[in-house]
Amino acid sequence: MLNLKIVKEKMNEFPSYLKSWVKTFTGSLTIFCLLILFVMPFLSANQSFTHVFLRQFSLAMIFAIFAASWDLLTGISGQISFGHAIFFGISGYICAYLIKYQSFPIWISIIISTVVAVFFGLAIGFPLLRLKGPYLALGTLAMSLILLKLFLMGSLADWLFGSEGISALPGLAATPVIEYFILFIFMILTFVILIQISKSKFGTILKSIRDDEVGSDASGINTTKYKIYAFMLSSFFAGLAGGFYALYIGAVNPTGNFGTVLSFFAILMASLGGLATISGAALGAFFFIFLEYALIEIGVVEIGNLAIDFGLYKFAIFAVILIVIIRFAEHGILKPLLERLKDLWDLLLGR
Amino acid sequence: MEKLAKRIIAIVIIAGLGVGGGLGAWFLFLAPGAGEYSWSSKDCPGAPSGISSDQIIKFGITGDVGEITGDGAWEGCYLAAKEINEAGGIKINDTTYYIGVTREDSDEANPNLVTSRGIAAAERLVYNKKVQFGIGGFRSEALLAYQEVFMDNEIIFINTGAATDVFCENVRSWYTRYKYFWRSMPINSSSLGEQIFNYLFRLIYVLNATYSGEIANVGIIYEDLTWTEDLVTGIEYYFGPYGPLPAYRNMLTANIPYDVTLTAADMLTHVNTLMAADCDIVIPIISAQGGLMLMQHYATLQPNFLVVGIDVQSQLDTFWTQTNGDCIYEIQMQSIHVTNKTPTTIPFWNAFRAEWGHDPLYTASGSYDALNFIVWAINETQSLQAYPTLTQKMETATKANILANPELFPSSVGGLGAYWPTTHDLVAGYPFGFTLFCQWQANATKVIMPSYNSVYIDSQLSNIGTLILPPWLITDWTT
Amino acid sequence: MIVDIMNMLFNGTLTGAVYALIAMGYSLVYGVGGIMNLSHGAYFMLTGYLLLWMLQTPFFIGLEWLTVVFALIIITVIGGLTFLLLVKPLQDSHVAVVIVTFGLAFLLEQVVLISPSGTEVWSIGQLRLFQGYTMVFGYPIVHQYVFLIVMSIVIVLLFALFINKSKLGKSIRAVSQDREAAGLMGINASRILLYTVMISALLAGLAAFLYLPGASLDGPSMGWGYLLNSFAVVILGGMGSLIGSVAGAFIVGYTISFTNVFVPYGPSWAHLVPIIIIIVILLIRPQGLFGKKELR
Amino acid sequence: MGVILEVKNLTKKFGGLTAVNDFSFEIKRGEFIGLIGPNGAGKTTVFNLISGFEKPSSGRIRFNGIDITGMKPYKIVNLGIARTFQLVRSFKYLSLLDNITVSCLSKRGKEVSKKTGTDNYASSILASVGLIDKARIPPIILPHGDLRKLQIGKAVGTNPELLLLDEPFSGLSFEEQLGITDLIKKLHADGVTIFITGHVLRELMTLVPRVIAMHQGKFIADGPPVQVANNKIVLEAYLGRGVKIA
Repeated sequence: MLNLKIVKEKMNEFPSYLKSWVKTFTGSLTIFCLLILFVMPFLSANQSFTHVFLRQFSLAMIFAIFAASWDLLTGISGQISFGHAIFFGISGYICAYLIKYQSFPIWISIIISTVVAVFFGLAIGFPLLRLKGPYLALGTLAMSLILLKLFLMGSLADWLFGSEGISALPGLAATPVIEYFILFIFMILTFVILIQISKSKFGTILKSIRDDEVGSDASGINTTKYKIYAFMLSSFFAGLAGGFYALYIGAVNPTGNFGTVLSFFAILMASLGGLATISGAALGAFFFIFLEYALIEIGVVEIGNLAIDFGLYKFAIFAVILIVIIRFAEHGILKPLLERLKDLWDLLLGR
Repeated sequence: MEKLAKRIIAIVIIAGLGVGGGLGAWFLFLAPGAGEYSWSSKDCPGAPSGISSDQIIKFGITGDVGEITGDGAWEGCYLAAKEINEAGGIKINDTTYYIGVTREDSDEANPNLVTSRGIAAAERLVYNKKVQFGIGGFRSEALLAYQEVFMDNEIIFINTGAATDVFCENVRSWYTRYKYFWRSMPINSSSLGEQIFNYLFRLIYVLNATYSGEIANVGIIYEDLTWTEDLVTGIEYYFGPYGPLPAYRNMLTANIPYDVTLTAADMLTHVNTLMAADCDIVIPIISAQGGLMLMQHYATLQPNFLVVGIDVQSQLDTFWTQTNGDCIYEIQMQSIHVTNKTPTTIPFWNAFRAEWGHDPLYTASGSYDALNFIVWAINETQSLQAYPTLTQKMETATKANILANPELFPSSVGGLGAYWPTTHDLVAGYPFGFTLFCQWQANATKVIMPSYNSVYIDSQLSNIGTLILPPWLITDWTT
Repeated sequence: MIVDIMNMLFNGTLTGAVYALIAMGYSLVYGVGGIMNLSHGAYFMLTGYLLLWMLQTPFFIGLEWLTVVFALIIITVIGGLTFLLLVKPLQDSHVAVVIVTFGLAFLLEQVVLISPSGTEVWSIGQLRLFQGYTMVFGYPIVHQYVFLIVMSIVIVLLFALFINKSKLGKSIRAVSQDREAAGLMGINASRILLYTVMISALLAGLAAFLYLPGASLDGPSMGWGYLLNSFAVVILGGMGSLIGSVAGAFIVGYTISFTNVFVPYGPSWAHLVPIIIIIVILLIRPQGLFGKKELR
Repeated sequence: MGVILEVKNLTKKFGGLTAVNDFSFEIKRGEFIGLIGPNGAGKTTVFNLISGFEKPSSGRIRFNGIDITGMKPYKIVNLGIARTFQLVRSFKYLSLLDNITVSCLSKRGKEVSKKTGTDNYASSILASVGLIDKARIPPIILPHGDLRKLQIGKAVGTNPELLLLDEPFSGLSFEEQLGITDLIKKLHADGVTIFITGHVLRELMTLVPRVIAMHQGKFIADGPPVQVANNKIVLEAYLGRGVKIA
């Protein structure tokens, strides 16, 4: 699948490739965003900034990785998953268990838990991939609910830690700024890898399976094999995000790590940004996290006698925004946004 | 010409976007970053206007906004702060301080818990609002995650809702880190178990004496979650074949753990199972909607058993309307009711009702006590330093010290406040942390049951009523 | 023993009757339009709260039956609006429909949650039409639930009659079999779908009216549990198959009650069983027990 | 000129309906052969059985001496049988080039494309089907005729020895049909064995030297087109029983 020679060639032309990419509109916009993200932690040393605001960025980055992994599986490969929290949660639990009860170092725990998530991807993908479309969606949803309920049971608490899970884990890093940069690097890595995959021949095959599985089969592609690859790759990054999330929180518990709501977070973020774009997942995640942040920040607004507590109504407001966005921008907000911006930019330059 | 116009429009739009984006960025980055939360009189209920931020002792309350337990914690703290501020605040080294209270939504009562929201709430309190003390917490798994933020910053945090033992075990096992953690409500789940056993043993004894040994079987029905585990193990032990009290051995005939997502039809099945197992007393250990369903079917089917146990929803005064009166005859544990658990309990109860228009939930009395306890320690030490000054002062509130000199310690509404110095947990047992057993009786009245001196000394408490058995039960037991 | 068996049978029938009503509409919408309506559970929940709110309003004192009429009308209209405003424009995209209906369900849940009675559990026992119970073989049969079961059977039969005999029913069947062909026959498929979604919402509302007065409002998130078990029912019976969803509902009902009664520690596993059913059925017979065609 | 495909006693039942009934034939390497029969005769089912999209109820299919009965479709493709579908199928959000690229990434496709590079190979195929100027656009906006060409291109991408073309002319205008015919002829000239179905006799008659006729799942005739066209049973099958041919 991977041809070393081609990779070498690509590496050789990398600088020029990069140069031409930077010159494109999306390229320069991406660089601009990355630069902003890079300088962000240096803007203020205020605790309120580093420990509250930056941490929201870190959270958004974790969810960006998670949502991008979902986008690879569903947006690119067309395998609808409603149970992505399986990998997220399993990895978080393994990571927490290894650190807390086996005293493994943090990074080794993350690596092991991610690998375990991949095995789960294999184990769950293998039987479930016979299903198509909404059936697969329900199958994965059911799988995640089974895990959730098993982990929740008080009578199994001796084995699965019960509803209270594992707590008092060390943080990912000593300060939020270091944590921010670790996640920043991993987010960039994830996105570079996932975008490259989606653009590669391998990605083309995955997309062909999404568009027409029978046709792909007729083109001599072993679709099952590629779907399992997609499942494993996706669960790898979901697992990575899950491990980071466990350490970000410092604890794991069934609802918080296996909950259906997390699977839906991934779906919402990825589809807000735009399905099959990968980078849309990042936009969706940041939008999602900061909308909530902003609504809490706005707090109570009094208009005449009417007091609207945006903090309290945040989920209702969020639901409305979600419905409106999906209703009027079915393909997410990233692509249309970029196109409009590009049009404006071209106009500005007089093109 | 047209091109130029378009270009101008584009410039305007991009400028507009830039300004809009800039404003948004300013709002998001700078507003919370540069200007921290500014405390003022509006955060200090009952305080005079125009006090400066330095004069405020800042309390942060975590909990679910718009949900009964979280609102309870807030309401209790608010009332305590208001009373102190209206009384003129507190003086530390001749400076007058007022109590400021603020809350953040940790969303912890959400069935779809998102742990990061609790963390974010705690971080906002600690880093943005710079609170000096924390109060609140209700859902164990959420609190387990976000308590770390307070511990990291060496801020005293008093839990007022989560009963799990693990929190205070932390204090014992890792004192250097968790010494800032305290619990003011409820008593831990092991002690809860102890109290319910004491009461049940006595109740069964009394009933058997009255109805010539009719009580032969008990059943339990509980949420299959971690918090019920110890209680259930206790019940299985005491009423099982190897119990220490021969009279109560082999009484347990039904043992029903259920998944919290049960429906009313499932509950109907369970009630029938309990009836088929010939239970005479059923012990629910329920925090969620199961209690309502249980009592609904109880009212319809009029089964030959009495319900005695834990039903968190039933602690609320609104439970009667919620169940349409179906909760009648249910006996359940609750931390606080209109009785003189301590001299301040009834005044607190009345003040709370006057302020908020409904009865206080256990998180309300717990947070009221928590705030008063901290303020007492501040007053006594004339210091705001969490460790060692305040912590060590608070640790003097031991059982022995309070019993010896009760007047030296702050009054508490939930029972005499005493905190085991090694675990910072509430001392269980009369007259410290103990629970009341209350029965719903006709006309939406909730009556405190005599505990036959098993949990509390009945003669010492006011408003103790009498146990009323359902008529069908009396018929069954007397014939 | 006989009591245990009665317990299992009666509760299984009861659960089955409720799920039959809820799942039938859900399955119908999927079968006719390929729409996976995640707000279906929320309709059920919302009807309950609509009833509660109206019962709490002084205006309706003495007019309790009117609340039912209003609640059913409102929920039917909400169902219709869901289709017209949200589902219809997005029909081509599976994921978009799923997300938008999820968003709606979430919104309804939140709206109920921030309403004054949203955070607590409630009984709407005032609407119970039958009180008391009768002992049969030492087992108490609750009259209200008998009423529910009978009504459920009647509604299912009427519904089957409606689908098979009425003009609208025939159009619905035509659209579900072949949308394009139905279009050629002059049937406005989109209008038929609208009716289907409204009917499904009405069925969910009816289920709520029949079941909740004898049960309880378990909080705004209660719709999800019913939605999930409807999945199990529909997967078991085959998507789009009405007989299948009725049969599936009773199978799920009996499985749950069997686990509740006869399996040690069963009650904590009872709601895992439908999910395990989903997985097993999906793996061995993806078209369901009664479904004919596998939907793409 | 060995036998490339050997079908023996092939039977396929759907429930009570027998779509293909005891069907046997052979195709020699390099042949250009047609399968004719009226609508519903079971032609597409035969193709589905050969290409593995359906499993036969009984009977054997051998390709180059290898038993491929019941093999998975992609494995059959990787042995050298490619097919097109009667209803056009395409990867609708991929560019035409990528549509072809997918085939070029199959096992046999890779063997060829290794030398020239996948992109070059895919472009050359796209050029050969005459769609190179539309390489970057997705197929959703293509006219029907181009979609048929794309189909053939996708099949060719897998570097087949035997190409099964299911109704390649249906729904096309006369000019479009000519284009496709040229394409198929060219492929045949390149040494690909071609097996083609059609329900309109006239289309195939001029194209292929040999046809097999089937009706209601049964084999009825085999031979040069003219001979088959005059076969009484074939005519009856097409025109209905009892019709006299003057």
